[in-house]
Amino acid sequence: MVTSTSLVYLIALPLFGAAILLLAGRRSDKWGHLLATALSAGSFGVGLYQLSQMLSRPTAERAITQKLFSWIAVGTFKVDAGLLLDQLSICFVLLITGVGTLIHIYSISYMSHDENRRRFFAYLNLFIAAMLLLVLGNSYLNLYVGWEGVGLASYLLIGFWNQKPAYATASKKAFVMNRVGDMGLSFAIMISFATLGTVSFAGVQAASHTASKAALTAIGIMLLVAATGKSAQFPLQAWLGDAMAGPTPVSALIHAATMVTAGVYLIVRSNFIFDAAPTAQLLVVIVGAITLMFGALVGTAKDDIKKALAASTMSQIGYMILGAGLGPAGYAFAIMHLLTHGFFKAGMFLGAGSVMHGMNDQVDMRRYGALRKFMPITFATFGLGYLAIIGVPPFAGFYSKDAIIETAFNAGGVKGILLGSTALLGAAITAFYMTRVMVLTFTSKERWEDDQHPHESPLLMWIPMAILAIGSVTTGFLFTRGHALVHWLTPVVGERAEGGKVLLQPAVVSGLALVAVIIGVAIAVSKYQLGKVDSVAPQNVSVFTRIARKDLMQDSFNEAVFMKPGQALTALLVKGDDKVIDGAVRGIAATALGTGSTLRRTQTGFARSYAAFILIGAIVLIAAIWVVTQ
Amino acid sequence: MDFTAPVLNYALLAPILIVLGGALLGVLIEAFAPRASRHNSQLFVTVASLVIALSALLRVRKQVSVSAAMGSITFDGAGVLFQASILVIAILSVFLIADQENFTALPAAVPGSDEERHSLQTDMRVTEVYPLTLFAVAGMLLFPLSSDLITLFVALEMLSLPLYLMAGLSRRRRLLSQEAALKYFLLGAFSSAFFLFGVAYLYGYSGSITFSGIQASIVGGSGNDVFLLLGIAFISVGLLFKVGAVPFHAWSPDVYQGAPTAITGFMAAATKVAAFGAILRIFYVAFANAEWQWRPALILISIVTMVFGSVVAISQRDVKRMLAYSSIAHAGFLLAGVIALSKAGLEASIFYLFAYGIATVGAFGIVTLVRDSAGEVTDLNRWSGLGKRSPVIASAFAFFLLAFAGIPLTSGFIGKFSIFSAAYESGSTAVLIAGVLSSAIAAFFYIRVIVLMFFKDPAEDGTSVLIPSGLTKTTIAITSVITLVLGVYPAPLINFIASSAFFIR
Amino acid sequence: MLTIQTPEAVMFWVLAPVAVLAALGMLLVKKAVHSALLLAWVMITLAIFYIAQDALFLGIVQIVVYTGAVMMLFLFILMLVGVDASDSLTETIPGLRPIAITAAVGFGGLLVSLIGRATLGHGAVGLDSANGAGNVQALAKLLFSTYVWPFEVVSALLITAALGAMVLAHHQRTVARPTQREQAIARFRGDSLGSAAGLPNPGVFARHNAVDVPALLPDGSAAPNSISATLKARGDMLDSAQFELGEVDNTVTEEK
Amino acid sequence: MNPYNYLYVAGLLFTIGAIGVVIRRNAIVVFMCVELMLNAANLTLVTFARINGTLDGQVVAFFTMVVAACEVVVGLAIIVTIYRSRRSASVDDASLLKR
Repeated sequence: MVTSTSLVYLIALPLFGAAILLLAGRRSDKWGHLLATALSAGSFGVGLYQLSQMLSRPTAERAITQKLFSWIAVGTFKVDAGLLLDQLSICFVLLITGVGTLIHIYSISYMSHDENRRRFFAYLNLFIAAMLLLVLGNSYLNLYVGWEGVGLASYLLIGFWNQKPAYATASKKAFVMNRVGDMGLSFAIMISFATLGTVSFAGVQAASHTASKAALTAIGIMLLVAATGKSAQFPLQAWLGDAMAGPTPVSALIHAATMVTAGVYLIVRSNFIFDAAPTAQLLVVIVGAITLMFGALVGTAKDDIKKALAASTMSQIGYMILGAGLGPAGYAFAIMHLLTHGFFKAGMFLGAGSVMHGMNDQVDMRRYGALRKFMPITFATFGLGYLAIIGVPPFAGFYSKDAIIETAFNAGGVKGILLGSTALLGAAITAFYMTRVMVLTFTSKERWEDDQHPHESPLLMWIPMAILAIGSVTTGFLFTRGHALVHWLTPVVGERAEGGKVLLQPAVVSGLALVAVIIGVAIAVSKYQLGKVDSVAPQNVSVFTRIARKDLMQDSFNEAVFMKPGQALTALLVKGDDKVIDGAVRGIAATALGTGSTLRRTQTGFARSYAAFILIGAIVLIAAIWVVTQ
Repeated sequence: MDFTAPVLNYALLAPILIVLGGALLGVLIEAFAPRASRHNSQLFVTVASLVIALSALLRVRKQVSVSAAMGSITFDGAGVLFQASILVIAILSVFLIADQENFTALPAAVPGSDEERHSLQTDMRVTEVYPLTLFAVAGMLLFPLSSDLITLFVALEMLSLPLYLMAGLSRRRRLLSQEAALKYFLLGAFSSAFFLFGVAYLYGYSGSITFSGIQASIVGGSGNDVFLLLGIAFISVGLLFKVGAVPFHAWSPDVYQGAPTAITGFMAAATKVAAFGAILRIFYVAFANAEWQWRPALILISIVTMVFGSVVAISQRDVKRMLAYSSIAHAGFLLAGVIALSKAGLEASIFYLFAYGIATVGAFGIVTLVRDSAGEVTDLNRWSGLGKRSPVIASAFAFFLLAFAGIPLTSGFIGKFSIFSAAYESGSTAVLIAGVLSSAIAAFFYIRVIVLMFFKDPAEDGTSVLIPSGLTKTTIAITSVITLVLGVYPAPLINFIASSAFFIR
Repeated sequence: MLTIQTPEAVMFWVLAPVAVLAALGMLLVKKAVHSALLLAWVMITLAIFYIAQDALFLGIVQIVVYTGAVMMLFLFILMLVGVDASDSLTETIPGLRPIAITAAVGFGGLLVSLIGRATLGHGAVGLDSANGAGNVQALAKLLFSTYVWPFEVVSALLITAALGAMVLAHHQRTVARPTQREQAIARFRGDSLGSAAGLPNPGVFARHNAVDVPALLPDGSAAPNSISATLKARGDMLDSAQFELGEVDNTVTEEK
Repeated sequence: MNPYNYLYVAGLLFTIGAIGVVIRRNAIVVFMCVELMLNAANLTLVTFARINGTLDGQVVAFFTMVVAACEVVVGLAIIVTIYRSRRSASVDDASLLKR
């Protein structure tokens, strides 16, 4: 494998920025944001340079490594702090630094009134560095460092506006749920170390051919737990909605484009484990399928624009996880959807930020409406992202999502049909709720109060949105030309099995998907564009009466056939989300706290009762030793 | 009657003797030097003797001997590592102890009396803490090297008695401090009675009080093992008391809270190293062949200790008590290294002890700085918003907490990882699971404090951070740097430990 | 091989129950001083046991050091704290006593039953050969050769103990004791010359010569110093104003 | 008679000492109970010395006496200090540190 000495700069640049901004303190208030943006862009530049270098080498030599130093050496166990840049990580590097830089630029303007803007940029740079470490580490242990690092940066950023207690609670909740996932990762690392004797990707890959299936399954399941925590997948999904408390650029960068996709990265990176452990792989698929439906249904019920987008993110990552769980056939598509999603979802979040910027931080979509007229650029960029996410050809989402749906259908047997139909249904619901967002925000009637003065965002904010919108339009097309991305990733994720039985031809799937999208859009348009929306006084203009009546009929029909059960299910899921999962988290915390308080009572303060503990302890010790001696 | 004169290898005993010499010099200074010059000369003598002892130790670090003191101590690689860790921690702690604000001016004065007020006004100080610290350090240096039960017992008392005394010398809240001393003393004496009873049974079992003699009896014993099990159980009570393992832990929160903070830091860090050094030696050398007898009991205690410490720490409202419970949890983690009973376990334990000790001294050093007009503020609620007022101090504290939690890029992560791996390798899956679970629980309360410091508004009751004195600043800076370096680039230390971590018999 | 002679057995069966009873009594008596005396008795019994078991030196040390010095120290402290104080034996921590008794019974039972099960690979050897040259000589040989290191280290422990006692008990003067010269100056340069001639005796210049009535100073004012501090503290001091002459100002000026 | 009988006595004395530490409230009496435990350990040591035919046990017992003397000095100093502050030598009164 080719070694390099320049990989470290990818990480060093943003890390340096974070250090400077934090250490220099208020002195760097004036120029801190510029430095941070420049360093992030510099890192992107290094990434581009690495890509060009990589392209110039033959396929077999594209992956390069850099050993930084020998990190741990306990007995025979050696872990180097080393970096690995291959075809998979370069995709992430460019996504992270590219989108990251755009969001830096956007934040310069978005955060310009915040007195702690410098600190915000320091955290952003810290996040970029940690995320790069996550995708560049050459072993699970190095990945773990980045994994914890992005966690830390994410808590700092979610809790950035910590004036409100709810925000601190949100970051705490995110912490607890992520902690469960982190435990999964640390278990996976330790099991891997104990059974395979190594934790580097190359070592585990080599050992996975000989290792027992049980051990690999255990590692796989633990990795999946880790992925569900970080990527907000069922059943650890609840934190993502609350994480929207953070500033909107953070939501765009961390909770849409990069950090939450780390779980997908982890699974694709560990393809050799999942390929050898079908049980774990099946679990991955199930988690993906459940989450994509779950997120989509939750998305239909949210009125908060950011929470609706967050639910959508959850659902889209469900697609990716589903793709990653389909084995070599799906890894590349999972990554492709991840990349396209990075563009359109980040763009939409920035759009949402722009809307909030124009609407005095109002987040309730029921208080929007007709913003198209006031924010044409935001409307355009958001609209392009919208077309991409619902999968209208030739926008990016069409290519990537259809590929996953198609692969799901062709997974074979009942499993394939089930997964395919779920994915298809998910696509319809996606179309519905995204149209709802679009309509409520931009095209329906004005529902905001008189003191709102919607206005377009400044240049620095809309340029990143525009660039991301261009990405939403073009990337899908680019990635699929001549199966470019699939071929690109093949050395990492393995060859697709050719010649399997094909259930549905690509054209059929595309057709079905389009029908699903059209149904979803139609329902949403009829209900929200043409129908009444709460908090708006009904306007009894006679010309529209008939149409309104017709709508009413359709509504009744919808309600009876689709909406009622749907609403009930949605309500149930949302309730489950809030009460059960939330309750579980709170329950765990409360139990720990309660147990702690109860046990604390043993600390009576009386030296004599402490002596009694010692006496009883001695008895237990004697008895325990005696029992085994017998 | 023939009598052969004993031979002592003074080069190998030099570290202990130098520290004891420094202590005696300190006593003489107390007796003869004028009061005004005592503090500075004591500080100088203390630091100098510790540094000289460390260099004397490093000079002989490659030597190995079982007969350095007629078989009473064993000088080997692991012993050198323990002694070096203790000396480094002691030097850093002395810098904290040098801050006058920690200690009462006149211990004999009744709290609240005129005499106390006068003594505070006249700027008196208890300079006796320096020789006491040195005596304790000498006992700690001896403890992990002892290879017979008498020396072990004498060393145990030698490190304990000064600590009992120093626990009662706090400047503020003296009633609490004296109470801590009383509790520590009574329970310590109680547990050392158990220890001695164990010594008696081990002697009865093997007819010898040297570790090698006991080991030989276990291998070739002809009777049954009842006296052995009694001996192991009772000795373990004494040793586990010192490290604060459940259910012998109850003293530690109270004593940690009541004692002067600098002493708490010293005690928490250095005593753990010394006591675990002794535990490791006795279990690895004397009891290794009776492994199947004591291991299940120790696994039980280890798991209970780590879970108990982590869970109870959550509900603590006092920073010193929280650190006490955290140290209980860490005792449980460290017992995993004893259970491993392998070279990897020994190496991991030594690394963990050093890393934990350093971070502990640093954390308590920061606790001494957070004050209001009435002295240190240990109520966690009043630490809220500290990050806004003193970002550097709060960040350093947060960093130590992350190290305790075992977050990557801190020394704690490497320590936890290697110790749990060693335990798992030796077949203790339960310890691994309990360990990872309880470190996840533990992370909760560490992060809670971080959230409190950075994400809450400052309390409006005048809690402020003192501008640290030069020495305290040095300690905090050095401990932070070591904690960071050991997390990022621990390989040199790990290699050094690997090359010299062994016990000879 | 060791055989135990009848006299030792008789001694054991007489003294051992008494020792255990005395120890139990130590738990049950109310007064700490009685506990101390019972403990001293247990220790003396143990000394006899030591001597019976060929540990002559230890037996003597037990009496001289333990019973003689350590127990006396205990008694001394008891005197300091109040020898008459008797403890209430009612338990105040709920649930502790049943737990303690159960634990103790369990502990004792476990211990005794385990000792009963123990076997060593050999019978009791006896110390006849080890003590061949005399118990003291043999001990000394061990102490000054094999165990010379702990023996030396124990000296550090003794110093620690002495230093510790000093730290906690020694009252350093916070203000220098006034010299005679300073006292004299204070008397003559003070606010008044009232006490220049030394402290007045009670009853002088008074119309009443009881010890609880302050003397009057030459200027007619009352001299509180003339009353014993004890009487003053008890409040048994009469106001000399009630015996005043009328034309002189003799209001009592409280001195601090 | 079997020399093990001494071990039983020692065991009983140790137990009595241990329970005394738990149930007595006067710090001085508690401390005396600890001394009783140390004495019981010494008796065990002396008995084992006789059973094993070596003098090491007696040496340990001798050291114990010295160490115990040191402990007594320190312990009583602490107890007296507490007594002077609180006018009470009860271990229960010293229970402000808790939870």
